[in-house]
Amino acid sequence: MQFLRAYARNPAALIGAALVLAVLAMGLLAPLLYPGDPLSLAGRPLQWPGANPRFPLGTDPSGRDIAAQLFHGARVSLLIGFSATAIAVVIGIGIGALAGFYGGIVDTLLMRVTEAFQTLPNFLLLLVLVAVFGSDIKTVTIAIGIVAWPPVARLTRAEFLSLRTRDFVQACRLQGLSDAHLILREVLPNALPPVIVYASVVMAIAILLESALAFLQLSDPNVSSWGNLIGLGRNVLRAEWYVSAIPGIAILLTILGVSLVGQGLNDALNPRLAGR
Amino acid sequence: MSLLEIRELSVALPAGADRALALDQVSLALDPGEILCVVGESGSGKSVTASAIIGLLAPGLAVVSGQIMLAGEALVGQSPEAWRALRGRRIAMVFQEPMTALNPLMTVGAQIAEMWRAHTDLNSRDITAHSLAALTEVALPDPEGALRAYPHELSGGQRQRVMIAMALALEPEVLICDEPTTALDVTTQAQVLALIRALQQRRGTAVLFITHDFGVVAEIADRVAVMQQGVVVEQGPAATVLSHPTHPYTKALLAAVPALIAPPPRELAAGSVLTLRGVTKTYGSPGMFRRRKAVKALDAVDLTLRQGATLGVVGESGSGKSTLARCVVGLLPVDAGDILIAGEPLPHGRCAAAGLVQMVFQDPFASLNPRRRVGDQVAQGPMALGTSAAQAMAEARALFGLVGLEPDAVARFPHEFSGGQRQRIGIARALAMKPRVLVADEPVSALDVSVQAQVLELLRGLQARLGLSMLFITHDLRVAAQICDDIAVMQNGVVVETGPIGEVFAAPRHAYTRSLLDAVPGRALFAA
Amino acid sequence: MNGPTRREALLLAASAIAAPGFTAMPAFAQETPKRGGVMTVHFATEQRILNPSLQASTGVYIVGGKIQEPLVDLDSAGNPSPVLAESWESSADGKTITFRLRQGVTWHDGKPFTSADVQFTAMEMWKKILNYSTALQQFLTAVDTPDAHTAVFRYERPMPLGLLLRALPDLGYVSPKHIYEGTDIRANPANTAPIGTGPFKFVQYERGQFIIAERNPTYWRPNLPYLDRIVWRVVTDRSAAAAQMEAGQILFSPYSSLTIADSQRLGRDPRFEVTTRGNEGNARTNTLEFNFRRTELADVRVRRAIAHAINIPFFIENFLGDFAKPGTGPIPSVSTDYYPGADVPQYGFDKAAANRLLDEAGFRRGAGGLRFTLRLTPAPWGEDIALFSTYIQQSLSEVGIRIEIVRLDAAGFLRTVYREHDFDLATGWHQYRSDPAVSTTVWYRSGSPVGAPWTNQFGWQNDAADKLMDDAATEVDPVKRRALYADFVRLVQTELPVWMPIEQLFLSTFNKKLKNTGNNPRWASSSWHDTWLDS
Amino acid sequence: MRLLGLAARRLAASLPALLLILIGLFLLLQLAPGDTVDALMAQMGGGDERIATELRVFYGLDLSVPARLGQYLLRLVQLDLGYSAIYGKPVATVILERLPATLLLMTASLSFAFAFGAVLGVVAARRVNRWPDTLISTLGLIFYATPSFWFGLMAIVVFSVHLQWLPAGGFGDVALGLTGFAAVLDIAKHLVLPTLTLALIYLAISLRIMRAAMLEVLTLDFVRTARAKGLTETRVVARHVLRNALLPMITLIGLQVGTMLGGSVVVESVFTLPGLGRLAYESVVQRDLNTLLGIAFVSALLVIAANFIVDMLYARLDPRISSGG
Repeated sequence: MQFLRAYARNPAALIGAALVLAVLAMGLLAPLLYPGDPLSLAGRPLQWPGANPRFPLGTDPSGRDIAAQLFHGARVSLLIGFSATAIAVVIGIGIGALAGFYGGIVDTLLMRVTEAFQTLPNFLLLLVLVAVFGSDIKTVTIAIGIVAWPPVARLTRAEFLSLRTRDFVQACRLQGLSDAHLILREVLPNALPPVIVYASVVMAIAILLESALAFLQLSDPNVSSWGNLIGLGRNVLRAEWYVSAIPGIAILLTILGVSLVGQGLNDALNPRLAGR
Repeated sequence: MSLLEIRELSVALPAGADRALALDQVSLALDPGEILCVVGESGSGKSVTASAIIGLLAPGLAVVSGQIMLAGEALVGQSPEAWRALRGRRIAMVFQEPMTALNPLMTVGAQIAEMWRAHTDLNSRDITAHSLAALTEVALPDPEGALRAYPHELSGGQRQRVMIAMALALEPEVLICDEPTTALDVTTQAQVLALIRALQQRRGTAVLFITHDFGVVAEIADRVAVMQQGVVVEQGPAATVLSHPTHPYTKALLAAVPALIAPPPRELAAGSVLTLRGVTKTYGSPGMFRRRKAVKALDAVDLTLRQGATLGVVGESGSGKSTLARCVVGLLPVDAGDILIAGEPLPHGRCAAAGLVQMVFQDPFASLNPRRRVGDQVAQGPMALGTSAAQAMAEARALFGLVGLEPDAVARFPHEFSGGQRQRIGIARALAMKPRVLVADEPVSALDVSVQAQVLELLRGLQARLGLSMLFITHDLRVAAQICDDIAVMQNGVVVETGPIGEVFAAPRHAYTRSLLDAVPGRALFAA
Repeated sequence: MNGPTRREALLLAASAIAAPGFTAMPAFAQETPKRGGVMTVHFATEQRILNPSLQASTGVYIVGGKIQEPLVDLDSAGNPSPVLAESWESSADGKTITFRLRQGVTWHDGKPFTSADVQFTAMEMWKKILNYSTALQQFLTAVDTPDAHTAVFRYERPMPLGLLLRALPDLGYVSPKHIYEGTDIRANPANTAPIGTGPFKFVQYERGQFIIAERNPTYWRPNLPYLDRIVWRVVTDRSAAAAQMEAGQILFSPYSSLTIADSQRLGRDPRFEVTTRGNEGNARTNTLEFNFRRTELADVRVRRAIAHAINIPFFIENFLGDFAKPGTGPIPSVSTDYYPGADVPQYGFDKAAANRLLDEAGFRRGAGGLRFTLRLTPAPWGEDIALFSTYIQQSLSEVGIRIEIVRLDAAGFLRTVYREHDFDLATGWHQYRSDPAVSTTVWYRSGSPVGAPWTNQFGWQNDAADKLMDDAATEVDPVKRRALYADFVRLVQTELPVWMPIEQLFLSTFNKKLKNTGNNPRWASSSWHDTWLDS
Repeated sequence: MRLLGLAARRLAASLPALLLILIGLFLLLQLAPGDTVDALMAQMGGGDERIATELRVFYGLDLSVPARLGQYLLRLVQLDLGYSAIYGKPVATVILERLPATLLLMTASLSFAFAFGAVLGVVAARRVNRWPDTLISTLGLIFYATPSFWFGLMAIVVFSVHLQWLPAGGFGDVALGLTGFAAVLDIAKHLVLPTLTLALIYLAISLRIMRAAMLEVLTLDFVRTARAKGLTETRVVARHVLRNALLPMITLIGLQVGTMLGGSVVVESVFTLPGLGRLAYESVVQRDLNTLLGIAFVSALLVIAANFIVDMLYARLDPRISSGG
């Protein structure tokens, strides 16, 4: 409750929440407002927004309704964002927690792996993963999760490193509690807030990575993702720039919303830093 | 007319704070050549007073009424630029934390030189000469080296001397010292206090000295102002206030200051419960890439804790006393030597060890998990050993009663408790395991003096009732005198003197013990 | 995406002969050519090498074709014209073909061009390394060099002179023996810094950026070329290339390298000419390939239903524009010698028929109106293929077939479709190369080795069709041969193992400042010795 | 000498990660559908089976996976990155050709992002919670949320198509045959949009970090000391706050060199720059294993080098590090 109140005091955070909710609503309303396949042929290709009342946002080079794709694309972007973030956060917390809690050789080994992942540019790894395992939506999501976890692991590890020697953890050790209890009940809940805040960054990155892949025509062509639309629009950029511009703005607003929510969470979770 | 006069100054706290005013109609006067001690517990508004005088109130705080007069000149309402010209030149300040009060990226010389650069037109050579003179005056061992040094290359006491040199560089009329010795070891504190006193007398500076420690007040103050909750409750000449306090709060505070004389020895059963033999612990083993200097934190320590007794371990920071505590409870492995509890080494299994030794930690805010109910945190230990949840919780409630808390408080979260209450919960948590030995690592150092007294009272009572054997770590000889039967004095990882506390305090054999005892501030006043 | 024209590869110029569709070559107003200037060319598909005696693809010819020369090229009427060979003759048995070589030609490094170069290139490159040529020259046993200017090709089996002359404009580029002899030919540095006899000398290749060639002052055609320099700008992004065309940074973009939208837009701009002129030798059809290993697709009714479900004229009108037309079968209409006319089974847009056929085949609509799901693997080259695959997806969903598009890159596509057969539908291009026997019947002939790209890997086998193809390949009477191919087309249009519903020529986009362009059927690949720039 | 030792130590510490990357990528790409010869066949426009088989022998693809991996690592120890199948040249040459564009782009973007991020961050922190701060912070958030490729496309639409101020792509106008200063100017003109595009997100990040660091440092005790000395606010910020606040910024640079190379894949693709990022993308598509591994190797070296420079900078700025190490 107190947390919610702290959150609600922050106008930027509320705007962020509103944006995310709006995108969520778009995704939920998509099947109602635009029943049927958003990828189906709707009309003549490349009709400008407003030129045809049936297509308020125009049609793309394949004659599909951009508005329908925009609404359905909201689901795809959020789905990819949430799932990839979940994957990255689970992997990252797992590895970071083990490395940070146990230290020593476990830490060294896990951090070497993390370093390897961080040294290789993540987009490059993503390209390889998609080239190898194909570009259907599940693969892409998992691949994004796989390339996005290292910062989560580092963050979790740093939190664990500082928390594991805290007095309350030591006290639990002295009480005879198991490592599992220490990790899951004592350290993790206290390590989570910054990780949750960072999850919003991961989500933004996940959405951006998917759209960049789609832009290079490497994402799943069977779903109406915003990135796919931007990529399609690239061929007609000079004259029909709206095909790329519209979904780009949608991505921008979504990530803006996610970032603002993340910042709001951060401020609400760390009142000391509020206003920063 | 006084040099510095604070007239009915009120400072508002931001909305949502626990009270409306940080300072409520505070009036103080400071004459040239005088040391005024403002004393109070945390939250009394003494630091806000200091900030207000120098015009650096924290964001959110604002003067709502009253005036500050410096030599007849009204300060409240001055332009920021006028305030700035005043600071450092006419009013200077020394802060509490020597570790963080200096810019880590600038040399000491450059930081001192800024005083002249900001306020005078002197050229670089003159500034260097002045800086050197200032550092020489505060008796730094190698003033020329210190000029070129970075803050991290100096010790805490040395840094505080640098701060004093810097504050006094332009011979200000008023020097404000905000708890300047609180972060220092007791012997260093004595030296710094002496230095301030000496400089102040030599120059006739007016000093406003903020402190929570009546010992320090007794050492240094000409006059005393006692603050409580933003209000000055009593002020007057030091001798009068300290010996004949009129306000009940002052009386209570003074009464809470522990005496340095140990009570008469108690009758104790024979036999020891904890024995340390040749315990050695070295930090910083050379790594593969990074060679660190190895530090011997414990060097062949031999100690014995008698059954039912309290063994105090005292020493300054870096003496190894906290390492000792962590080694005894098994949180740190030892490099050599034996730690025997009831004649046996501590078992490796965490559960088996849990019933033998428990610990009470220093920081009441760090020692409880902020995200779990306190009752669970107390009960989880016995549950891990196999006690049923219901019974463990019943025991926890009983323990809460025992340590002076409401049994129903088990369902609350740590942030709902004050520091002293949390420390009680920490004690309850330790007692829940029914340990043979209780290790208390500075259990009262983070508490205000009145709360400190209550917790010490609790520990004494529990010991009497439960027959606890306690290893009590502290840097404060007064506290040790209140609770310990035996005492071990540590210096640089070595136990230099042990014995019954009465004997050690009455007739210290080791020079270090003597210097520690001599450095306790206000010794003369609070001896009785 | 990577180059759209990666695979829009081969321009076997011979096609021009068999495809007299271009004969109405526009007559140019005779202007006086001007000397000088820099011609900038869009280079969309960077190649591993630039030497056309080692690799037969448009990406090589567009550069290497100006630096090295073939024995024979095509004139504006599409007939063989002498280049390094001045004349040729065949023995009566067809097993010996003699070329008289041009005299006084020198390589760019100053060494003379002789028959030894022809011998070396033919035996070491054409026969062993050059793709498509290895098959053409597999019965070449030796090249004799009685003198420095005579090369005698000796074949184990008869080699029709006409076929060789049709092939040599693309597969007859000569490389300097003194550079390659005794080296690892595939790794020779001259592969990316070619040395030839052509009108332009190689200067510099900055990979990913540009290639520069400059006028060869000692070119054997007197006073030619007109241009001082050619700069190929590597622009993989098609929109960027269009922008550079508009900014005048590129004067010529070959082989449909611009986006369809940009091509149409530039076509309306008076500064530019967007045309199929000069690409007459280069027809292709869009394919829809069925994998017979899927039981549904093994049923001819399903294949016909799929063809009925896709509205080709609508697709062409709305997505491809003016430069494509409905195809009628594997032999495109430009191949007048073999084109059987539209009088073969066709599958016009008829949704009802499609539904009826699918119902008859036993694939009734299930939940959600769905009959079954197929994976469609589009080739990753060509914007039209991507659009077509989307259109197929859209169209088939109307008749209850859900399409999942499987996006693969070039290597993945070839491997997955032609080696692993892990696809249901595939769509790409079929390149028609002058004669159905060259690269068309392989799409239908059973028994092709697994892994051979653009061959029948669909699991379709029809003895009658195999016999028709084999007979036609050896039939010497043109009339009978034409009839055999007509039968063949009728049969495969009935059985429909591969559907080839769209016919296209490549597009060239010229800045009109360029003169003497598109004046032969393989112009983009040719030497540009008479091209000039109007300032 | 000490510098060299430090560099060697950094390199040694990064070796396991590097080895992991190379082996991991090598094995990963074995699972990819199709090999480099398939890609070559597609590029050539076809050819028969015999050619394919010969090419596979030529590129050593007929050997077993462990044998090829062993060979690769053995060559790598001798600092030989191998031969690129698609480009027909040694990988080292191919990479060296592409490196300048990427290095230039990355350096320009990083400097731009760092410099402007720092300035904007300082301004925002000095006017915290007032309109300049709100404006800068909002801009930062929007920059952060903008997909770089989309920004690049829109920049092309505005600045190249409509205003025609800047070229839409490429790395210099070769046809003009410029030399000397004109050529430098030409390249600079071509790099403006790509630099802005790539820098956008890093600008947002660094301004955010700088602002937060400034605010953090402003609360520290020594700043209060400085103020108590009567220093002007400008001097407090310039002499005391800024330098301390720069420390996290410098750490940031080290962290971002790696991701920047990934970002340059997209930006180089949008602006058709002949850089390492696009080379990486092409080598994945073309299954050019040697080139891809070479790029991974070089990018790892870049990251190591960047971190080394960061260490040096840090040591220069923070006396605690140099005396502690």
